[in-house]
Amino acid sequence: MSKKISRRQFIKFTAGTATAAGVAPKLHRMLQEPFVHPPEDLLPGQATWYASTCRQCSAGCGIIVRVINGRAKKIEGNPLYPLNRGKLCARGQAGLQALYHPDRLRNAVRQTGGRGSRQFEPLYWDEALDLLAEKIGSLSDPGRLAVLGGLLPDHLYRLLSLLLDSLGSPPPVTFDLHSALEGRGAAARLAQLTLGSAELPVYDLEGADVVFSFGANFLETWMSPVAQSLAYGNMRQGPFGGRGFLVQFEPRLSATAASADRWIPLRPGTEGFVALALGRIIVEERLGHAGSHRPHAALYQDVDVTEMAEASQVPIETLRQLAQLFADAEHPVAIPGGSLAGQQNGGPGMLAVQALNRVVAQFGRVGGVFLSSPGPSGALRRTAKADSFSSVQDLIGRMKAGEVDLLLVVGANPVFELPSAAGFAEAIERVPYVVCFNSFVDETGARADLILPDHTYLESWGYQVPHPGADRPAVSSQQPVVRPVHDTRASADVFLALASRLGGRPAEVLPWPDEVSFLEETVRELHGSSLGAYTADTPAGFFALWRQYGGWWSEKELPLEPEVPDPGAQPLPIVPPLFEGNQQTYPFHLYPYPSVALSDGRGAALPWLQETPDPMTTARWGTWVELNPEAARSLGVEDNDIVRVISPYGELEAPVVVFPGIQPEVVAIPVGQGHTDYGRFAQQRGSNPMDLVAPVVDSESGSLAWGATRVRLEPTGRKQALARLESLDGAGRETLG
Amino acid sequence: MPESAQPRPGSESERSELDGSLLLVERTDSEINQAVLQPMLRGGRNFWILVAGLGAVVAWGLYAWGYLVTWGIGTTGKNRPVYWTLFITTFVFWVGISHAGTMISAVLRLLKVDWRRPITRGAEAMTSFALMMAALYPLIHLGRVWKFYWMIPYPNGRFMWPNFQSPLMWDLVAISTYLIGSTLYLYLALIPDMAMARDHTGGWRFQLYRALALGWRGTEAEWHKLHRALGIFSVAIIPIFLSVHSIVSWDFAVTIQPRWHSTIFAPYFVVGAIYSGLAALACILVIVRRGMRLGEFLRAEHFNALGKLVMVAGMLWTYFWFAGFLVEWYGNEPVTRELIQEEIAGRLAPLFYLQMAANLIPIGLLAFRRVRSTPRLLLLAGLSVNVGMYTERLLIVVGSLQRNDIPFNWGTYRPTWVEISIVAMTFAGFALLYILFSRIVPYVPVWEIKEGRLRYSLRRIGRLLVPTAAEIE
Amino acid sequence: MAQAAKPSAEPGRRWGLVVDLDRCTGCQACVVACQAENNVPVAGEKQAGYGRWMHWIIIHRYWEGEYPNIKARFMPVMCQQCDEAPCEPVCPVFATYHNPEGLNAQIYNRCIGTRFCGNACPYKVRTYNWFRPEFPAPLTEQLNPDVTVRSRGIMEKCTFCIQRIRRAELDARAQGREVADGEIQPACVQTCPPEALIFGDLNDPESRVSQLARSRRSFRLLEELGTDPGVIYLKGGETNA
Amino acid sequence: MALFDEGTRTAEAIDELHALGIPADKMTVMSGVPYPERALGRQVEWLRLPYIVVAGAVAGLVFGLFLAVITPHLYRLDVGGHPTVSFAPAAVIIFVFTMLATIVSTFLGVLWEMNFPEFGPKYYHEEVTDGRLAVLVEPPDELATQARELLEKHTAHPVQLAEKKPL
Repeated sequence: MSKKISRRQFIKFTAGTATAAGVAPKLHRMLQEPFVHPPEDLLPGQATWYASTCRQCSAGCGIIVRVINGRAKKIEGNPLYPLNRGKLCARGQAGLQALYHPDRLRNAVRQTGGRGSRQFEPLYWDEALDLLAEKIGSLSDPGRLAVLGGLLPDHLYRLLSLLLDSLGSPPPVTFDLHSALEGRGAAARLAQLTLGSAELPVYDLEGADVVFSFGANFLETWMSPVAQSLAYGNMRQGPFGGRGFLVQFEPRLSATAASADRWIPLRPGTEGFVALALGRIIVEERLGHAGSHRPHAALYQDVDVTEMAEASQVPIETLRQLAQLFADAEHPVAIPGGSLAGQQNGGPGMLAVQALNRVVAQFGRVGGVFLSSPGPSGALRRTAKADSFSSVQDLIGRMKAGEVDLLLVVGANPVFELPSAAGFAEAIERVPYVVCFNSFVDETGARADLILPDHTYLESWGYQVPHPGADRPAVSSQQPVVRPVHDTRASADVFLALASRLGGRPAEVLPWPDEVSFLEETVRELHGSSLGAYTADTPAGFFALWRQYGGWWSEKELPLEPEVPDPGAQPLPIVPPLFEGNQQTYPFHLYPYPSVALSDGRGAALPWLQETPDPMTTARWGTWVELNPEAARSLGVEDNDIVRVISPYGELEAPVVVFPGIQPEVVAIPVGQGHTDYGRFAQQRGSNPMDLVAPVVDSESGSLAWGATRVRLEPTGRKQALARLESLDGAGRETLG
Repeated sequence: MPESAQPRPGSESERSELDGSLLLVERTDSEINQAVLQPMLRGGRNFWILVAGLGAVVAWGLYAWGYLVTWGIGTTGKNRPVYWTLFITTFVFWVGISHAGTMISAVLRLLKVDWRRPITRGAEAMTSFALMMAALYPLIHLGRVWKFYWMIPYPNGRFMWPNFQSPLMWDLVAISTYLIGSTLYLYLALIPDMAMARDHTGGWRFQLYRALALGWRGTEAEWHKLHRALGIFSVAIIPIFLSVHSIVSWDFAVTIQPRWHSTIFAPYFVVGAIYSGLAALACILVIVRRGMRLGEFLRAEHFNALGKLVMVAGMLWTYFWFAGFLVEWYGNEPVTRELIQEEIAGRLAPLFYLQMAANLIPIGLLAFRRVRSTPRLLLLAGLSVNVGMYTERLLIVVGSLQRNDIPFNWGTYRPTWVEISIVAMTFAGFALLYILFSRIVPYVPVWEIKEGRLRYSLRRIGRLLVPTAAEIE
Repeated sequence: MAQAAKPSAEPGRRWGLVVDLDRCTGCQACVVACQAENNVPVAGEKQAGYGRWMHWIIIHRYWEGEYPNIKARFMPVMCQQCDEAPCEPVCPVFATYHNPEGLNAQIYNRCIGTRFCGNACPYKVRTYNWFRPEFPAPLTEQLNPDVTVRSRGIMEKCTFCIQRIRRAELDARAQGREVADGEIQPACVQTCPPEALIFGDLNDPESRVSQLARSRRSFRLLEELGTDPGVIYLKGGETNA
Repeated sequence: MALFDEGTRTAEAIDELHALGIPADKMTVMSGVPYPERALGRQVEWLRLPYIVVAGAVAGLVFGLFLAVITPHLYRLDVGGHPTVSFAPAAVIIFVFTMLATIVSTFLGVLWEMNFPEFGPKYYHEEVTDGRLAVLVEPPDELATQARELLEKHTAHPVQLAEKKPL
């Protein structure tokens, strides 16, 4: 390298002159690696890359993991996988720290000092399995066994369902806050209603030239953020030329709204009204070029634009402009997002947004709404679906009534994630025996009798069908990239072992010795498919390739046009939002939102994510309350003043962030902090807005209406400096004008 | 020696006010020796209490330094973007203080100003000790102090060489040079007094003075050579003294940090250094005079003259400050404007007004002879100047760094106990060194006093006619 | 400009990074990717809140206007790899210097921690190890062996993932070919979901970065200071056309 | 050796000793105060000090040049688009090293000229630092008595045979 040459020149040059002066380095020293070399010039060893699947959220991106000397060093997106094409978000990158977290459970433990004592005693796995088998065996009635799952890997969900079915127990109930906040359940129901399939649709951002996003923070946490970001990038400076126009409708200016060309602030729960008004204007004024609007006239017959504008506080003029913009576009698309689903009128609201796509006839068209091709169907398609909050409430009711004797919590943290007013923490006290399968002692684990820690996803097997999917059929594979770091055990293996221990019907239904053989059998159905990007002669060969590639997918794009059921001439419902709490006593709307870094709180254990600034407030390591400057002024508070936020269901304290991008009646609090357990980086940090949320649901889909609570604020007079990246003195200016 | 005592020191006008001036003239050389030596030998209880107190502060500061080295620079209040704080501020302050010694002994020696005689040694000692304290800071503020020798250019197996383009390298060599130069200067002028002390003491002191006197006998040839050497020193050390603070100022001025990137910084810093150094010297003289009862050597005339110098330096400082400020204000560049706004009406305002008041009021006060020649008032004025100049450096170093071109990256600095302890350590360390020095080394340069007196006393020396004392060198 | 004195005496490369602000969504993926790739320590709440976070790349967020007509914009800022880097000449021990590929290199084991470079940098993208970085076991296993873990008292900053550049160069040389455009991807570029970051050789007129650098939208941060950064921003809100 | 109280009489005594024929290099005058050159009627010695100083300064200049101009090429690393060596930084370094060498050579030069340090026994009297002037005469034997008388005439103190004292 050039430096070496210059060093040699140096020797020649100095031989005569400088040696005499005693300044030349001695020649024998030349063998030493001089300190002028940056250490980055030295590259030790070769790395191995393993393909697998990210499980930090439900999107299911393909990843490749860099492994050196048996240690995972870095997670990157799988460049071949059609969903995320080599890209990965912050949470996906940080998965490494879940693997190597210092506070992970290292073995199976039993809580000895009573629940909540956090005194644990290690247990051999055999003992633990015997104990569990005995608990199941001694149930008076298999119906008294309940399983609550979180974001379950598809194969585990299937195994669990089979096991519970064979035992005669009710099927697993699943709930995770992330899915609730993005309105997964409501979206599935909307898809069923409007697209004729419960598959989550793909909104073709890349092909769209005007995107109206109603509360979908699709660049942060909503659905499949990496795939959507990729599409967004191409929409902006796309390969097709032109630059798409993005309008974001939501009460708080999210990072997605920051990337949008226009942010339309509105009152919570009125997104649907805006969509209705836009539709009415388009239909009434015969805007655009999508053909006749006559079939849609009936949809909007009851809509009064002025009323809608008043309710949402979006000026009519703005609505007109936007309607024009949307209707005139070549490829407009409207996205019903998560903040709609978090209202008691979520269903009608989302319906109103989806109707806009119908009005401009964008189903199955470029820049419109698609479904992913299912590819080979069968066992693989039987994926885990998030259950509605109502079914969780049913479970809580059963637990409270003493109808549950044994509760298994698999990959979920309901004590933290459910609104505390839903009463899960009280209900769990009524269950005689609780078994938890999480790899950390989290809030639910602290209330369990037995914890059988699962592997982290980097140590375990599985597969995932992404939903919403990519532009083609795809299934990603998951395989261990390192040997398990601790004496943990895959929950799937635990259930298989349990089945064989229980004998009888469970053992018949679950005959596999371990999860790998179960997977091999499941994956075999893809082997014969003609769509695949690779072929193999034998099932074993296919299984090897499947692991190497990180999954299976079709070679070419296969966008699927939805078969839209005829809506009939039924007018769209106009349902005003309902809020818990009296407007006089509780003047503000509470708007909890998933943190970009911590999502619903599962990222809070990872120091990288804790240190990652929130894109909008640049705060981290804490919880804050976002207030419009006007609201802050009227309350007499400023940045870093601690306020007490009180809802009819609870209260919390957190410092204020004066946030110019929020509707003045709205108080936004990020979800994710407020852990009492869950490792050293998460616990005793910030507060959990779910303590404030009313346990109410969207009447149609039964999903949690997390945005339907009113609160009031009280200044406490105390201060707490938030760890912000930004200098508050700089006041958000780019330059000093 | 009554016959040698005819003319009186000082000009006619001033003499009338001088108390004790006659005393000195009537003293014999031997009495002068004793007057200087006796206070050195008195070690009262208060003295030892003072030494113990200062020693304790130094020890605490050393502990803080150890803590800093053990845990890292994070134990100070520095952050991004305020990478330099109290350490560099105090560094600049001490380097500034060190400028008075050279000013007094070299510049005034060259200008043949006679009132400098009794205070030269005190001033030179101040230079050396202040520089020693200053020289600690580049070490203290290093993130890896144990690697400081990597800045020294010597052939090594690491194949490393320092970057002579870095102002820190200039700092290193200039401060070493100044420290070496001023210490040698101090010592050279000390040799005859060491011989004097040798001749009048016993025990360990005798051994010490004997070693330091190097065998001085006071032969004509020795005096002659000493004079020549001191002459050369005086000439040579003045450019060094000018360069040192210029280089310190370039530590700041070479960056493109707004308010640092200024061409006036070098002379501005030099003048500021002289201002604070002379003021500090005045304070120290007042204190030492009282503490060591040297009233008959350090008299009102000296304070008066020193006070005038301080006043002139203060006026110059004001001029340079204004010249810099005006241009910055006029330029109206965004960050500079923001910083000036911060100073005038923002969060830095208390410091800014403290700086201005503490620097400007003494100038006005020192215009009165009464203030100049009353030790207590002079002390007050001198202290005020030093508070002002410290604040000035604080504003330059910390104040400017808190703002930069990108408002997103601004920052605020809060000092920690570690920094404050270490800063206190150097103040205590300086005082301690100075006190010990004054007990070991004749604080008043006896031979220079005698020389001065001789010059005044002899109209005809040998065969030579000497017209006026002031012209002799 | 001291053009003749440029280190790239050999007709070398000049690595450059293009940041398309129109694509950037502020999602922080690059921030974590960089932290993972370069063993950047976590500062913790107290230190991070006091301006002592260690990220080599941060995303600035700027506000424009007032509610309801308010806009926020993101700007990822990392070491700008200036050609006329103000941070370089001030270092007394050459811990930061200009390498032949136009990179502003930081040699950690030479650094003695004067923090002068930090003061000289107008972008304030250099971070300092205020304390000894802590990786409670077994988090040490996550450390990238290609990158040093810096001790306390040392300045560090974005290197354009020089270890990845070297890796690609070595691979290319082993295969007897030139490094292809787009083959080298620093961790941030690799992961950026909306593909807002593009890396390549600015001296190669055909490379994607130099094409984008010539775009109408391109500008450099604090251009008026004359530091000649190797990071080129593309303005948001408009098309290239 | 004779001790005098003040300069005028000393000068007279020295003049007379000269007249007596005692060469200047056989007389040494010691005083606690520097007397102006020639004040005691003696010749001024020629000094090498200025040459030493100039030599030192030149050496410093050369060393500074070497450090500032040559070594950067030897250990070449480029910084900030600056040339490897440029005038301004080099000037600072060269200047400071020149001054350093000047100072140090002055100090060492003067010590060398004075033959310091020299701790051995020498002719000396402690009252010199108390203001007396000592005249040490090493007369040739034939002039010894005359010199002694001459000295006794001028001084109030007894003329002694000089003793060597360890200094």
